[in-house]
Amino acid sequence: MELLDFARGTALAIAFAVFVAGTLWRLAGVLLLPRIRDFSPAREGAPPAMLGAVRAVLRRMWPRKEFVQATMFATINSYVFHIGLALVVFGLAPHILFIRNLTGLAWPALPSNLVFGIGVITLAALVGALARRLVHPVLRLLSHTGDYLSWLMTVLPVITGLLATSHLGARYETLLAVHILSVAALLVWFPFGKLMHAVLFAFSRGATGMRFSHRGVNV
Amino acid sequence: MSAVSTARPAHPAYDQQGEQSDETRVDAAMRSFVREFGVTAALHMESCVRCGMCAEACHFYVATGEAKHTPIHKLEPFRRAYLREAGPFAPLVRGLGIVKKLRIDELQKWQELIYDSCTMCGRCTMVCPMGIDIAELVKEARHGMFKAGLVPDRLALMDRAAQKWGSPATPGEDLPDILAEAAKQYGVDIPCDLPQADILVTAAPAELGEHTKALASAAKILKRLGVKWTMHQGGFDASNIGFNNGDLALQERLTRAIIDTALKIGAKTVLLPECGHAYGAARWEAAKWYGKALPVRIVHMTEFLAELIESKRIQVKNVGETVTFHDPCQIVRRGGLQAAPRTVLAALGMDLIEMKDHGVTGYCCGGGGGVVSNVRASPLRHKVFEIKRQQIEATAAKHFVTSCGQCQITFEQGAKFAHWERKTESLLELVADNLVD
Amino acid sequence: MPEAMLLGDLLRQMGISRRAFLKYASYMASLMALPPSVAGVMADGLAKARRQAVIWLSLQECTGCTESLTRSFSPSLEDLIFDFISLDYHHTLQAASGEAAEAARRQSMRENRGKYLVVVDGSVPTADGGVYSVIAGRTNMDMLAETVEHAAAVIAVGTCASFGGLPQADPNPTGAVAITKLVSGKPVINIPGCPPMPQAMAGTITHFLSFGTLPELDALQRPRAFFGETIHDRCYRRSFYERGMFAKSFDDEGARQGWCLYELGCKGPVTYNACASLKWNGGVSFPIQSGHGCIGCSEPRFWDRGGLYRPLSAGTTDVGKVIGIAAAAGAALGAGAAALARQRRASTSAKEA
Amino acid sequence: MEDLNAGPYATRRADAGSGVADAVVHEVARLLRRLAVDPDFADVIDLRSLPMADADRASLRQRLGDGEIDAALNLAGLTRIRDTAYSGVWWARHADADNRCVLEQIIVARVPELLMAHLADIDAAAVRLSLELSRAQGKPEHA
Repeated sequence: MELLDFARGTALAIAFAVFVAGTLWRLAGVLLLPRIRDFSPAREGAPPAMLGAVRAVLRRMWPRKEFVQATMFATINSYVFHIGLALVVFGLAPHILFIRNLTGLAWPALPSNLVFGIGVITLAALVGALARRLVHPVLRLLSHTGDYLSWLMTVLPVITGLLATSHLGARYETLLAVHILSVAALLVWFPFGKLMHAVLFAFSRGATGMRFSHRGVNV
Repeated sequence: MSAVSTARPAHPAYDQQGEQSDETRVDAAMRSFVREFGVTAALHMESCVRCGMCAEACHFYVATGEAKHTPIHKLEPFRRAYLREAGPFAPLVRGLGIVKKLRIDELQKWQELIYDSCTMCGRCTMVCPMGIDIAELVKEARHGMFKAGLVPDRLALMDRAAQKWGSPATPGEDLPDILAEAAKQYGVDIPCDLPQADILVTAAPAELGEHTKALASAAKILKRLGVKWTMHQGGFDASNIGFNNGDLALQERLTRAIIDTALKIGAKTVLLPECGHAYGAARWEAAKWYGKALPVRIVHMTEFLAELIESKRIQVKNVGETVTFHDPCQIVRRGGLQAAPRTVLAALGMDLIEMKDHGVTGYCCGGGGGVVSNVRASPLRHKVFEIKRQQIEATAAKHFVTSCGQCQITFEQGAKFAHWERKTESLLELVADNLVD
Repeated sequence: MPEAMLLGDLLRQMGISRRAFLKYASYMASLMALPPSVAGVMADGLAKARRQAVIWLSLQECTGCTESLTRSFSPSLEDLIFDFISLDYHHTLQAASGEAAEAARRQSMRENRGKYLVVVDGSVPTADGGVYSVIAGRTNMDMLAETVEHAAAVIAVGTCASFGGLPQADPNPTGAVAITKLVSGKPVINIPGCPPMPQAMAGTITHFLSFGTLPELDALQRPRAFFGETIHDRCYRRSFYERGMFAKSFDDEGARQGWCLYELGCKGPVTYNACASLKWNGGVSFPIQSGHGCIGCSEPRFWDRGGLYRPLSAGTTDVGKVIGIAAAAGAALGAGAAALARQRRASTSAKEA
Repeated sequence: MEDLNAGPYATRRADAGSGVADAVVHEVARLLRRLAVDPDFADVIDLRSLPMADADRASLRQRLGDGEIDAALNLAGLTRIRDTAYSGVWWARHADADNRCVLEQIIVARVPELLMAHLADIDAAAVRLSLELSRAQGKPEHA
């Protein structure tokens, strides 16, 4: 029981502190770098920069039709586990309670068994993603320890969560504690690895969106 | 294949200039790569999730299947340089040695990836789910490579020539003679060095060599307009080799030459020739050197022709036959002029059959960004050219037109190598040859 | 004093036949999930045992444990336990008081040296030399030490004695500690619960009397027969938990339908006790059945686990404050890093110019 | 006659029987066959630990039926032992002083142990009776 108390208490507090501090540190550290202005005249009829940015953020949610075929597996599989993770995290009743306790917001939950099913699919997709990263020559060349650690930090909460829900493998308080600790590990690692793309993706796409809407290109 | 300039153990081909020590080269590369690191470049360096999708868009990977051509991989050493020099955790990463320092052998090995197998065409930028503008980062990586004196010899040679003459192949002094000869050959007046004019016309290096017909075509159209224009020894080569090589000093000097000349002669417009990187260097980056909006309008030949036709200031005959168009990357994908050439071709009454991949996601000709000039990269370029050749063949169009001199050279060389009977026509010359009298 | 009579003979004089022993033993065996055939052996063991001297120390406690066991409002089968033991010392139940009570305690300890059972309820205050709970001028710590010295075994009854309970709740002014913290070299059985289940107390003592051994204990020295499974494992509302049907308030539609009380802070999943199977007040009900979540009273520090109505999946610290400070620190570090990068940038350009 | 079917731990859900009754009857049949070949055989099925819904208990009770004996034992609360329609199979319901059922058993034996007088009780009774006789006839007691 001590482990569960530690997990629900100190561990989460430290994890949130590191998560928030790290994320803002990295975000501020990037956004406060010098902003190189573009003095060239914009393309005639080009939308305002911010609109160009927002459009790019939304448009780049799905690959352009020319690339759908070539990136089919990566796109579909990634969306399976991204949407899966979202449904599990925001759909399971205990998770909603965790969020309510943190923020005061709450909403109706999905049936727990359904969420369990989604969790299993998410786990499968994540394993699929790792398999591809280990097999595909391009991904093997690109990947470094950070990528595999980010994968591990994402998959552990899913595994421990499924085990905790099915009360398998140990006493429940241990399973729940391990699950919470794995989430704490995810939060601590988040700002320092590529999980940060969950925050940076909008700024990154936006910057390119601005650069090219200035030139009259729908990037 | 160019011989390796200095004695090196059996290493993949790379060239080296200057007598800097390895450490100073690495330091120069790292610092100058990071020197003008803005928010956008930093955001892009921070956002890669190593998903590998950019490879699927890159013609070098698609043609060869080799993983090393993955666009984001071309930035690997520079990613480390960024993390150590400008990243938010730079002090930590440097202090704890989490990210290893750049090594000279890595930079040498990467020269081939940065120069030979990347045309900075930006097709990878169109697929990256994180919206990373990889082409721009490669250009900034070239700044570092240039400072480190690690540029392919052929490009370094052209760089030195441009520093001396203002153009890689033609000294400024020869401009009047070249123009005079072209004028005589094509029977059209090409003014040079007028003290005052409304439009300063600039050229691409090839147009000052064998392709002088382009100058004549431009002259014919401008004569029809009856505007006051001139070319000028002070600033005549717009293709800006510095932009391709990563030589920022030269890029600035060449750009200033053109803009200052325009201002000197009171020109309101600078007309860029049919050239891709000229558009990148002048249209989007000229103002950077002045730190404010420029009082002169910079327009590319393609959009100029479209404007003339739409405003009915020139009329063209109805050619009628089928045509397919190659979208030069810097003009369409990264320049935003997809509609202009199509307006012109429509006005010419030509039946446009688009290639499988066209417009902003069209494949690159494979020779841009200095690759066609970099002779050492020819074998790779020829292999990559096959993609474009097959797409053009598939349209079975009678005409094949594009609006960039570098692309034209690449297509001509590619056709020769592949024994392919396909003439590449210039949009400018097509218009000039079909002006209604 | 003549050799003490065997329980069987002693109780028969009071009109309790061996059949009653058998009924009691069958009931206890069933409670402790022992095979029915054990009842006979248990009954004979009880009959042959001598009346077990029990000294009940009530330290820093609320008498809830005694209330639960004696259950004065309705006699039950467990009450037979009082016929099997000789309760030589108990503040609330014994007639004697003052010096007479203490004399009775010391006499029983002398006579039954090495054989008597010490049952303790309430935690032991240790702050300021244990002055916060004193009996007959002696601190609980002294009395406990003296009493357990020659005891056969110690049974800590209730969460206070087992784990420190309410007195130990933060800030624990009296420095309350559990019995196991003070007693060593002596078998100690914890029967937590606030109050503990009467069947658990009676069952454990019966097991000790009839078999002469301690029942199987878990890591927290609790009899597995009663603390082997969680409330959640035996809860009749479990199917609603599986389907994710939770009551949102204590009298909404869900609550009336008897849905799971997870959202209202039920600690059933992490609490080991027999409430859901043996139920309270003679099998009438148990907290969840009467509509309130389990508060985890048989687990250590259940008072300090972040509120009884805070769901199990919610964090227990006030993260708001932490996030505020972290955000400021992060932003500052970021700004610092950016400034450092600008400065390095500037020095590069200066070097090149 | 209080309702024998009000088991001690009746669960609230009254959904249909869960099939436990069949299982128990099979077990009883097996034990009864054992008893048939071995008169000293005796075994007990504790119904409290089985997940029995009310419906299961009722159907079990109804299937075993009632026999000739209906014994009431006052042992710290009422215990009712009835034999069922199948001799050798007995149904025992133990209640406490408030008549709350604390234990229910199915006993398969020639006679439940509880009904048999215990040897120790018998010895004590014999001693007591002889004492009573001696008192009644005015003779001095002899050990």
